[in-house]
Amino acid sequence: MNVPSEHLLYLAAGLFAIGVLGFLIRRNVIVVLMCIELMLNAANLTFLAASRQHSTAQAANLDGPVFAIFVILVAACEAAVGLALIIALFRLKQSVEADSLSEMKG
Amino acid sequence: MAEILFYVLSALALLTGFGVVLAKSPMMSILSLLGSFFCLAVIYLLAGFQFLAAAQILVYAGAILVLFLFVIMLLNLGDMGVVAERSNSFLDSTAARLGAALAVGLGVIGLVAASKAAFQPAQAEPGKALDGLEAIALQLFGRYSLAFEAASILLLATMVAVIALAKRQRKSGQNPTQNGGRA
Amino acid sequence: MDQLTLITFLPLVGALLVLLTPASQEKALRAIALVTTLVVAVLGVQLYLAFDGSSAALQFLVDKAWFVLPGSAIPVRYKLGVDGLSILMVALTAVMMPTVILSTWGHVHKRVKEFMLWMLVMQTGMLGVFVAHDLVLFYFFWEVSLIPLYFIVGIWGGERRLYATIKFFLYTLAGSLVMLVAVIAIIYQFRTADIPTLCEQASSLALSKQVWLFAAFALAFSIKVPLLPFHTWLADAHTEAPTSGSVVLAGVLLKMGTYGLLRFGIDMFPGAALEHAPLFMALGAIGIVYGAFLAMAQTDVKRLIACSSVSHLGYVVLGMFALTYAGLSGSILQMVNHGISTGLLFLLIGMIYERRHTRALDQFGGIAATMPIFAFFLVFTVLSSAALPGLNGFVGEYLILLGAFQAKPLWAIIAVLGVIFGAVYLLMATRRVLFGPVTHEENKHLEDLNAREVVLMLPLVILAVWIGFQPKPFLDRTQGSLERLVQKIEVARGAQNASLEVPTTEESVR
Amino acid sequence: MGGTWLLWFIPLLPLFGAAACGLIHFATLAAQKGDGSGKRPSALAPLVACAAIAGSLGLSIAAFKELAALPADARVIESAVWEWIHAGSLKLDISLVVDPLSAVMLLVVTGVGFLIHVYSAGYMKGDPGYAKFFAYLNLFVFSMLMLVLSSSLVGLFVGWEGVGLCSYLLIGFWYEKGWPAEAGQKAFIANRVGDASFLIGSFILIKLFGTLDMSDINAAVAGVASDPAKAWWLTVGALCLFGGCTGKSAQLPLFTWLPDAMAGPTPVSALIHAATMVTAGVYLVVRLNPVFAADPAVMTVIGTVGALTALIGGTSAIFQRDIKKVLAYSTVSQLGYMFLGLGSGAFASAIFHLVTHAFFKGLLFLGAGSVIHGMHDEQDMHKMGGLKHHMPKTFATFLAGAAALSGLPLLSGFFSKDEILAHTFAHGGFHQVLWGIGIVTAAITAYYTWRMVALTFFGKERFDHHHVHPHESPAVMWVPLAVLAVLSVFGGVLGLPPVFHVAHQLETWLEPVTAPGKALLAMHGTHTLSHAAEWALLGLGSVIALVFATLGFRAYVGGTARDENVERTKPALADFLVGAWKIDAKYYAVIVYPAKLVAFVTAVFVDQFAIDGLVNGAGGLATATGNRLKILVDGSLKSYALWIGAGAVLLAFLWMFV
Repeated sequence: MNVPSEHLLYLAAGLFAIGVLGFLIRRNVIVVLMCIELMLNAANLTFLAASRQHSTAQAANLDGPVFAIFVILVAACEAAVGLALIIALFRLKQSVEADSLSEMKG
Repeated sequence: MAEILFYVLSALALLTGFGVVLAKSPMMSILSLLGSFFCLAVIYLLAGFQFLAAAQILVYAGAILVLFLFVIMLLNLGDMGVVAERSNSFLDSTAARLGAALAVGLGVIGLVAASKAAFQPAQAEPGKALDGLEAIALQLFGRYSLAFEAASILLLATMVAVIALAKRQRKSGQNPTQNGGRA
Repeated sequence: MDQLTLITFLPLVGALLVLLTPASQEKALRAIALVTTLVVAVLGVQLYLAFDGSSAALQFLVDKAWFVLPGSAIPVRYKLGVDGLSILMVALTAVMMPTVILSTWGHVHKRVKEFMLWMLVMQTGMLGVFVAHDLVLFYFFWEVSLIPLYFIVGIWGGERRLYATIKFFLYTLAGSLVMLVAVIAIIYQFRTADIPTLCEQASSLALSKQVWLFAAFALAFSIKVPLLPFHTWLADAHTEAPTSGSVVLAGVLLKMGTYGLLRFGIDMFPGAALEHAPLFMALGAIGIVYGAFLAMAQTDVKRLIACSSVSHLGYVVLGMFALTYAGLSGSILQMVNHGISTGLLFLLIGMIYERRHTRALDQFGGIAATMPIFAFFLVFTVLSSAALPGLNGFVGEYLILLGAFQAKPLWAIIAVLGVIFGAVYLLMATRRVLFGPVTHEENKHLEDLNAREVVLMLPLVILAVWIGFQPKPFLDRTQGSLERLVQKIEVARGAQNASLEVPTTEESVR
Repeated sequence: MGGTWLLWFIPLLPLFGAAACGLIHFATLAAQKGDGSGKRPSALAPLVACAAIAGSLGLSIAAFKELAALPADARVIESAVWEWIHAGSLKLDISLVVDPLSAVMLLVVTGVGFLIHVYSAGYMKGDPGYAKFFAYLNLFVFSMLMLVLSSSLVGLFVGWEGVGLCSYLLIGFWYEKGWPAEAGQKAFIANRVGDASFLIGSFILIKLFGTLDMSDINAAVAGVASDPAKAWWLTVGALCLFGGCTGKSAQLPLFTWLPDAMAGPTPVSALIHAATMVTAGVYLVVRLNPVFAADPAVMTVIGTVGALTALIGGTSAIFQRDIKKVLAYSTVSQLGYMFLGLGSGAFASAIFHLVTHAFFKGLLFLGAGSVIHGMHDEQDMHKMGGLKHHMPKTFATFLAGAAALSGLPLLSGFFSKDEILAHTFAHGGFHQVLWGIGIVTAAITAYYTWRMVALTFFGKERFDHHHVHPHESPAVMWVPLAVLAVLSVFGGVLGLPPVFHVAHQLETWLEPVTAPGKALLAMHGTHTLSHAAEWALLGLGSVIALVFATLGFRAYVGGTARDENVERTKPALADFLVGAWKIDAKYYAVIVYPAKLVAFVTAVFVDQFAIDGLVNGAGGLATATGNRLKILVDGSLKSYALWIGAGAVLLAFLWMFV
């Protein structure tokens, strides 16, 4: 594939913007979590694009993939904890709306 | 050939991404997300990251999204049940405009930043795997061994946390509100 | 393990033990804290005895790589050491803590575990401040020592403890943050965090830059001391703190401020210190008289002593910024003296408070008749605080006043007024507590001091007499470092005079 | 006295005695708590205390003998050095020095001190603080010995403040009554005012001489005084030191504490407030005589203060009813005499008067104490009278003391006082005015002394016979009286005037000490008196003493009518004199109350309102701002994310486009 790395980055930016959009406008916390996953994927794509850019024909740059692996790991943890929290929230409020979480009010 | 496939998949990934945000039912969101992840996996593959592509499918599509699915079914949210009754819209109207503006802003910044980067053409040989399994393994257990171990601790902590959070307190079962609060 | 690491972190080990002991085992908790502090005290005395006062170098030096500041190549090192400016403070901190811990038998009855924990953590912080010779390490210890007192006053304090803690915390935190700015600025300016190196190099900085850094450090430490306009937190914190908290606050924590002024004000920026010495001398001298007047008007004994602290610390600052050998050595000794005398005063007031549950002066009177041993110790302490020759206070005050007189006679003369007013408020309070007829029924059957209370005061009483009669060994410990410091000041003075003379020579050329 | 360490035992013995007595006191308290029979341990205290002083006295005599054996110009014994404060180049070391001056003081302090200790054993018997009393007394003697023996001004200051402390403790000895504690406090603070001045004086001396060793200073004065820039500082320093003397020796303007100090037990008044401590100022001036003599203006100030104090003290004594108050004002007055003499350069005469005054005023105080003891703690002379039959021994000895005080011819007080007056007269100029004041005061002294004798021992018995049964004091009390009486009568032989053609023993003895000061004074002219003039002055002194003594005695031998008459016809005058010219009241109105007001205003308005107000105001401002900004923190997850995102966008824009 001879696509320039910028185009990978364009895609990443687009995905990230969509993730932000969803994060901000959706009320359902589960969807909000999904949007976070989307943003993390955008980040992964950026890492990989950078790694690809810095690889030469002789030596591959492996920092990108390794970071991506860690990101996937963190994403898994985040999803697990996030979903557990959602369950707890649902028990508490009978709702999964983000607006019902306003205990942090100053 | 591969280039065309990339652009098609990119467009698909973005479209399904929008689907995640705009779908009314969480179930549809999940499915859109799944689509988006598949597209990305193929893009990884095209870009030369075979292991990552596999991981994307296995971990994201196979594990994480299934988890989401379970929760949705567990809480019986498939058709927005409870939520739909409470609000007129699945979108938060007050934040929607600002959020949209912000997302557009971020997107523009990302695009501009990427275009300003002025990369050299990629040096890597197209089609050759960049993340050979052995090379990745050497990195993970060599240079990144400490991070790797830390990650295992993180996983353990997550496990404990999730159990603690999701466990139903047996003692005061009569009041679910309190229960949830303590759990 | 090296000596300084041991002495600094032993309290932390004790704290760990306390943490592992169940909260219900109050006796064991107290024993752990006491034994830990006693061992530290022994180590502290050993350190003091092994210290060579004639040398200006850092002794018992520990210097290990720690980490590199991210984004720069500046190394942060784990560097501990003592010199003549800090040895007395280290010894004082080590020796005072067993007394403090022992005094808690009488007044800490709730949440003993946490109390001991905080006390031990605080000791590590305080010792660390005095031995750290890396700026980042110093700042770390500085903050560590700040937090425990917040809890000690906030949990075990008096009625208005919340007001007092918030005021104390915000005030000192504001100072710390100003200091943080200066710490960062100076580290990046010289690309090192090593305090001795900074002390050597900082004086080469242009005076206009020196002044700003000096001002930031001086502000932070002046709040901690506290110097005149920043003193209002002290009275509230002292009044509301439990006895042991007051003792540590007066005995050691305030000394961190004066020590900081000495190390980071004078040693690091001699030029700027010289420039601003008149201001500090004025604030010190006015603080002496002002604090005395405050004390005279108080009706709460503890608040009275807190105000007297303002007065006494005025002496320390006055002597320090006289920038003469006599003034500097007097002010170092006076830091110790103030710790001893004011610590004893707080202990004694705590003991009477435990019996009468009041600190109002008009609730006492004639107690000398019912509590003769208490009366003996109180009169002794008051005399030590009022600088009676033959007791500790005199030596420090005399040297300070002499040093100030050599530098600026006017401020010395104003400060001498403090000698008079000091006697006035101390004797007035003593008379109203101890003498006269017993007017309150409750005061007729007070228990005199028990063996524990006498024993816990003895180390300080002995030190008071010892320093009074034989101050030479104590002063000798500071000799080498002070000679170095005075020489440095003289160099700065020379530079200042030279810069002052330049325009006049130009004029004469014209 | 070969071993120089031995000299240290002169002050240290009483210190050990004090510590022992303190322990005995606490042992007594413990015993009382145990079985109530706590009297036994305290009986040891006087033995220990007296033994300690006796030891000091013995060593002092030995030192004196050794000193006398040395040639006149080498009469100095110095002890091993105690390295006290070393700060850089400044070395404040203390050693003990016995020279002719300190030898005299040593004998007075230990000698009179010993007698008073013995007397106290009887006087304080039965007091609950018996052992404590001796602890304080011994501590006092220690401090006083440090004061007179120290070679260095700072060592002298150790003793100087130490005696002040003991004075404070002993005046407030009966603290349960309240007012003695207040009197002690007043004494300490008045002394502190003087001490502050003393401190400044010592700083000036360090500035000028670089040392506080008094013999070094005395040797260097002449050099410093010839340098005009330094001479000015020397004058200021001398005045500051004299300021210290006015506090300790109860001179104007700080004398008001001494009359109040009579609240202490009578032996204390005798030892501290008559014989020893209050003369410390005189000792200091003589010890540093060149410093004071360097500027004649300083000498004139000293003489004037002395003369005025003598007059104020003397006049204040006239109408006092409290026997101890009479003696207290008399002491103020006599101390004024000593300073009058010092002001004329009569250093030896001042010391001579100091010694005789220690004898006769100590005797009078002890006699008064014996009277008070016998009268069951009655001090008002209007309620005494006719006591000569009841206490003949006290009466006889008291009479000797009174005769000496009033300067009746050939008694000790006569010679010492007339010597001072003669020197003042001879000094000429302004000092002759001072001499006039002195001679008036002499007349007043004779008058009030014999008024006191008449009111106490003669006339009708004005006390209530049902309650008061006057009795003679035990031997332990009257024997010291007798010893002092002998000394008061014959003490004059120490310094017979030149007209008797006998060498003035004390002056010759003190010559090595006073010579430098005299030499400095001689630069401004010497003064001598012809024999004829001297005879005339002696005659005048005798006549005045005899006439006014008779007047005073005759006026009051019949009773108290005279006092009542004055009170009725001239109440303002009586009030003015009894209140010591209202100086003390002025101090309260002008200094004490305003100071308290200032303290209150400082604490409440300046500190709480202004400074703390600013601090809390800053806090309040922050809180108010926070309340305004609180809207932004509405608790909604979305808005937090929005703010974070907005911040990120802003930063990104800044990074990219700026």
